[in-house]
Amino acid sequence: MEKSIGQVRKMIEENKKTASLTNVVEKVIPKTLFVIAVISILTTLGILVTLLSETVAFFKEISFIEFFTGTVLKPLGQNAQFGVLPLLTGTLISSAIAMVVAIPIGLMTAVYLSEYASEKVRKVVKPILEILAGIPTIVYGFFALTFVTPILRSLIPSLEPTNILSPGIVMGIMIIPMVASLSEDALGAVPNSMREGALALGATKLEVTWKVIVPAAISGIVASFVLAISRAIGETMIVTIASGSSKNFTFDITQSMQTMTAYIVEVTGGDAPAGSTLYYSLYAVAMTLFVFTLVMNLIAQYISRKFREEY
Amino acid sequence: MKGMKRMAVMTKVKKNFVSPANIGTLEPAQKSKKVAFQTKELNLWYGEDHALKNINLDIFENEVTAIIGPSGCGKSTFIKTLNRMVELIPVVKISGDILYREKSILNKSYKVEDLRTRVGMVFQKPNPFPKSIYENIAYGPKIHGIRNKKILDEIVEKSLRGAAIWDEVKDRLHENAYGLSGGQQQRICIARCLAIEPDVILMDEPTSALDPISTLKIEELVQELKKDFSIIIVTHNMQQAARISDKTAFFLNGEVIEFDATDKIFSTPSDKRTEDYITGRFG
Amino acid sequence: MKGMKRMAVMTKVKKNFVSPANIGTLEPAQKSKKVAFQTKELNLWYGEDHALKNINLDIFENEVTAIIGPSGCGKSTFIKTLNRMVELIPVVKISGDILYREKSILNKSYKVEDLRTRVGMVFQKPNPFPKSIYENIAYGPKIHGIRNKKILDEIVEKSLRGAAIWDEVKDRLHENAYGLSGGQQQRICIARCLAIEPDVILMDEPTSALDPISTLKIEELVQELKKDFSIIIVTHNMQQAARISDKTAFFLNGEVIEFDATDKIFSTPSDKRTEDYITGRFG
Amino acid sequence: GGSDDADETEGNENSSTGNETPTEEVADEGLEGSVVIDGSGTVYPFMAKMAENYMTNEQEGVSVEVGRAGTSAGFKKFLVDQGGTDFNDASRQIKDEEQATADELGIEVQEIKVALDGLTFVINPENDWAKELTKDELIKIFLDSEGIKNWSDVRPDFPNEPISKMGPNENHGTYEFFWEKILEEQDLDADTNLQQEYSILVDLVSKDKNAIAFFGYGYYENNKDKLQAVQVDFGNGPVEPNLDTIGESEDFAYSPFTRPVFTYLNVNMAKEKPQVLDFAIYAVENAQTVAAETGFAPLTDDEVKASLDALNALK
Amino acid sequence: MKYFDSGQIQKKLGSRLLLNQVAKRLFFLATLVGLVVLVILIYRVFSDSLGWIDFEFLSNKLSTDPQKAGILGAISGTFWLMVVVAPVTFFLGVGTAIYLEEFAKKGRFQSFIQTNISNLAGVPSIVFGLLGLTVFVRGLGLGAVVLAGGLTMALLVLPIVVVSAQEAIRAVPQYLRDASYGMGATKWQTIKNVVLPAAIPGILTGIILALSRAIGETAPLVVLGIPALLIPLPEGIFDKFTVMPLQIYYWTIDAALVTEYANLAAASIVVLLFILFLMNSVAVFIRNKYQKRY
Ligand SMILES: Nc1ncnc2c1ncn2[C@@H]1O[C@H](COP(=O)(O)OP(=O)(O)OP(=O)(O)O)[C@@H](O)[C@H]1O
Ligand SMILES: Nc1ncnc2c1ncn2[C@@H]1O[C@H](COP(=O)(O)OP(=O)(O)OP(=O)(O)O)[C@@H](O)[C@H]1O
Ligand SMILES: [Mg+2]
Ligand SMILES: [Mg+2]
Repeated sequence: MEKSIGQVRKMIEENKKTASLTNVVEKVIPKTLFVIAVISILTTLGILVTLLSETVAFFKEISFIEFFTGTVLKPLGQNAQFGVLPLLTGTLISSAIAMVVAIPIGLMTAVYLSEYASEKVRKVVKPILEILAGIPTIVYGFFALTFVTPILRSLIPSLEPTNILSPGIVMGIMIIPMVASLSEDALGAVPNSMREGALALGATKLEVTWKVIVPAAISGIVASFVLAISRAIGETMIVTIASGSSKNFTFDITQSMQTMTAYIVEVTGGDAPAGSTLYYSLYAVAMTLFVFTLVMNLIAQYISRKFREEY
Repeated sequence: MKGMKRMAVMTKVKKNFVSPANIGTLEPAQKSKKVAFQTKELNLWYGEDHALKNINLDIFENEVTAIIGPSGCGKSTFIKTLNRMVELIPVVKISGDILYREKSILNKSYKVEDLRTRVGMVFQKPNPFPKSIYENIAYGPKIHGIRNKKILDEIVEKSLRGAAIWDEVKDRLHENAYGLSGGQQQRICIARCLAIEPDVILMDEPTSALDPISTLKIEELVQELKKDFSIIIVTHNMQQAARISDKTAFFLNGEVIEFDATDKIFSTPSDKRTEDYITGRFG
Repeated sequence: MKGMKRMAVMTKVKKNFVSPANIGTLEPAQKSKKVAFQTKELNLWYGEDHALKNINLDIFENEVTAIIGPSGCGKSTFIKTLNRMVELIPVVKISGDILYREKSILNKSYKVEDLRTRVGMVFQKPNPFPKSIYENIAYGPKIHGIRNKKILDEIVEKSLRGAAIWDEVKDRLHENAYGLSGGQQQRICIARCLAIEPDVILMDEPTSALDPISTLKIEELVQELKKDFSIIIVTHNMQQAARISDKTAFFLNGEVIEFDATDKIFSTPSDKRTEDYITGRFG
Repeated sequence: GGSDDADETEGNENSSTGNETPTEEVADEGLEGSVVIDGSGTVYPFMAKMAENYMTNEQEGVSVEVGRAGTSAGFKKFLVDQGGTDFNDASRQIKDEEQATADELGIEVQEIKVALDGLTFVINPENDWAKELTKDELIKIFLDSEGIKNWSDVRPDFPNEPISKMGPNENHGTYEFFWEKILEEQDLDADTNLQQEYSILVDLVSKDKNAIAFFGYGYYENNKDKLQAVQVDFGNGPVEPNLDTIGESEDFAYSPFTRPVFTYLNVNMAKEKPQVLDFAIYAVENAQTVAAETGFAPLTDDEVKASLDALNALK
Repeated sequence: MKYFDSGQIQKKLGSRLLLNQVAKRLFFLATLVGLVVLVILIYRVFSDSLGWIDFEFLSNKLSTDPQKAGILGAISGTFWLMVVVAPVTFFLGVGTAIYLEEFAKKGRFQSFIQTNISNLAGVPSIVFGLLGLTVFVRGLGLGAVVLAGGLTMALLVLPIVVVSAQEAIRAVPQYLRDASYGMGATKWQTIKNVVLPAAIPGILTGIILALSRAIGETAPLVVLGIPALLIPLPEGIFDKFTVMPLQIYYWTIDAALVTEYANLAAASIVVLLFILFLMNSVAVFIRNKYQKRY
């Protein structure tokens, strides 16, 4: 490097004097990024404010009790009634059906992939499940209405052409990949030494999985279920398309029911004169929906944090 | 029969290192013992990697057999072959044979679950299940079909006593096993193993993750267990091998270099490499 | 001035181990050298963990200073304090002072970026950026505002020549640096460091991840670089320290036990523990 | 009729010259900009077709967008401070409150009747007993107060099977019309299966022998293969709903169940944006043809003329 | 005192092994359910769309006449939507991720933002629609234009981008940062020149996944009030637009009026799935190609 040493040095020193821009950038960037990060909080606040302001207006006209205990939802026409129970039952029943499909199948899929499948099978199956998870819900809605419903109706003649069963099932199928991949993560996080410990006692793979691995991963698995329920509760297009819009207060899954989300679509896409109770009801329902899913998400986070496996 | 088995020991290992003479020093009492495991020309590959080479060993019942050797020499691989835990690794290929009580265990008709109820295993890192102490011990009996609560209670107590930990945990049987110290956890794992009443217990460096006091307790326990079980223990700790084992096998690069009474190995090893290893010159 | 600095060396380290006498053996030539770093009562904690204890060292320019000591003794911590890289770890607390060319670098007004352009660093594991070789070398000049393509080209060539790797890579300057061997990568890292023409180069076990041939090349390079740079090198390899350094500091448990001319340390260490360490009795 | 042809040729003339001489004074030549329409889903097919024709045949430079938020929601968008949509389609007349809002905001609203729709009662093709019903019977079936549950409650000789009653839900102007004008605001049988989507109703009826549903004629016309329409006796013998009986050709024989559908024009917008008025005029001129294509009965020539006069007055 | 009778154990072993085999098959079948449904679903839409997807369909604008109708409008609407969503989510998502990973002090505030992001990820999309309607369409008076829809979608998919960008940034080894700091680089120089380039494949993968989510979303746009018939193509972010899922939605519900609309819906689904498939392939390609370069 002979005597060239010092040239670059000099240039660097030179530049340093004019490098005030770097200093400014260095000061501005963290603040800018902070503002950006705060946008996510503003989004939540925005949702809350949007929903709350109109919800408050709603509860000025309809009492809290009437809304949450009313079994009749008749937002239009003669003597309108705003009981949210039909929507709640619709939502809960469709989610329950979805979970009946998604939990066992998703969990079994997870167990298969995590405990039984060879690396090769896993490599093929997982991307396919990812595709399944990536299909737009509108496509599933179409599928529920034009494929699943006719099949179900040939099996259950009393089934209405729009019913909560078919979208419930399809929603379940849609959620399978989510349950499967989150549960598989939880199962995969159980250390191999647990499997070895159990196998060394002469346990079969099933006994290892069912009595050791699944219990050990249970918090992650349950968290995946809760997230899946939350997803089902918030799902919109499948039920909108395939479950019709009857505001029945019923537990008969062969009937058409409306979910909270489908109600929102119906009201926003339909007759909702601003300032009318109907219009406000949209926000009250959305608020209920938001609180529901928020609670579910918080529960899921709580479970997976609190009961983080200790092995 | 006994004679034959003794003759078989190591005959295939490179002749110049181990000769039948090495075995001549076995004490008379041991001559009447039954052979638990007998490996015949056992070879094992992890894919291309030849991890066990022509292993011919006889392991006797109601003895403590120590396996020593430098890291990577195949000790764990060897004892995991004895209860076929190696099979969990997909790339493993095995040739040769292993007889357990004279039956080939590599035979597909020998159910691996059956083998493992006879041949228990304790691992390097304590690995209790994330369940209560009670459930940890009762797990084995339960999967093998014992449902009776009273019998289970008895088994749990007996096993915990057997693993010399009953007094420490009897008041907290229903607490999570992960609340215990490492040494206690390891004894829980031993108790869990005892609960299914195996004939043989394999131990893979059972004390390497433990503090000296816990180590001592487990060593004492091994001495105690020897009365009822055959024990095969892998250890890095030369002193430990010398203290607790009756026989010692020295492994190097997947081969058995020397297999003999522990006293003999540690006082007058036949092979230069055994001596080098024991005196800490390598490994 | 020079005298004063020499006197400061180690005076605070436990008196009975290191005395000013240890420094008496410095060759006359070195006496005229300027001090690069001077640490004063340097203490460093990782949270509660006291990692550096009362370090008082003078490090001279245009010398190779080796830092040796067993794992965890604080070698890396020490050299990372010299360019304030330790500050990246949030729990670190420092007391005492470090002067670089007579200015306190722990002073907030001493810009850390400025310090690091003067005090370059080469790490244990070669860590080129996942960019082309050219971009790796040009990185430093560029961030310091040198944009002129021709000048950059010159710097890149000069630095690669300086790191004795120009011939090996001149035809593939625009290939990813990760395509090189470990030893080549490490020399790229050295070249990258040379590109900003630091005064001092810190090296933290720069050869520990390399094969013997690459190690030799880097050792030769260090000898070469010494002409233009002050070099402080951490090494586990006693032979290496002996071969390439002018001075050696022996660290133990966060303290400097002995700091002296390398010849002296390796022939007649003053402290028993230095001797034990050098002869491989522990560590 | 004859005036139709005249209108069309006039329209064509406009478009052929329009591209060559884009002058600003001549309102309907070489227009640009957008026309925003929202409102009734029932009128949507009509208006969508109209808009498409306008954009392809008449004024390529104009973008007409048609929404289907529903009559009331549409009015909400229509009646905003600075002017919202340019047109609002409605399957009913503007309400007094809506008109009041318009007055308040200073929005001048022009009602334009565009076509006639016949409320059509449909049954399963296999239903061989209820092909003809009287007006009163139909009303009775849907009235809550009548308590009719089985077909035999309608006429004793009908099968003793439960009636599946269906219709569009409250979101639809069709429901409002049915409830206000036919049931005269009496309660609808609570068992009536109300649906948001017409496709569902079509499907329901086509698969249920005991079903009866009501909806706009257009939905029946497009699904004649799956459904049959009830012929209604208004006192002068059964009348089959079709474009002729709903409309003028057969003298409005179906008229008790016929309703006009509208679009409402924001006159302020029409004065501000030439393309809006141009489209309004185009829509009225072509209403009769497009109506027939989209399942509505056409207006009479007089009605068309009246509308045109009103619009031309705005020029 | 033996509790175990080896004969007994042997006897039970048979049924235990059988159960294990049965379970294994069952689990396998369960895994197949998802795959079978996928196959059926794809087969269905393909067979319904047969004969309907051609150059005309792809290049024609919307029409009420099924023979003339095409989805060029919906495709370009989707394109313009992405023109808004991609930079906005990139900017917001990566910015948030950098803040959380590189600048935020571990503590209450950081975990508050983190929790908030996981919660946002779980908020039903329709609620985002209401937010967009209230804030962008009405509040800012944008109307149902591309920009309003894009901003709504951007907020909806923001958590996906933030989380994947965080993971990508976290995966950049500390030694690369050290190397840069060791050269006297400032924090931002290090992030800009070393961390982000190394994390960019992961970030891109996340963005593509987020975009594919945004492309498929219907519910929020239904709420925003996108016109059902919009023939002219959008030419900028202040134009009205429609997108493929909405087109599918309207064609599906209007199939009662015009039977062929069902085929158009199926055809659009095929096109939509094809685009999503392409995007996912690109994501997988990036993931495989640039994974673990250091
Ligand atoms: N799962 C595996 N896949 C591939 N090779 C393996 C595997 N496990 C072990 N090996 C290889 O087999 C050889 C023997 O390994 P083994 O674990 O049996 O050694 P060990 O003697 O138990 O060593 P240690 O004392 O470190 O536990 C080693 O070369 C090792 O790399
Ligand atoms: N990031 C850190 N956080 C907390 N403690 C640390 C950290 N880095 C090092 N230490 C502690 O500081 C002490 C000195 O560590 P240091 O890395 O400096 O040792 P070393 O001499 O370089 O060892 P080696 O030869 O293994 O590299 C050790 O006790 C170590 O545990
Ligand atoms: Mg081992
Ligand atoms: Mg170090």
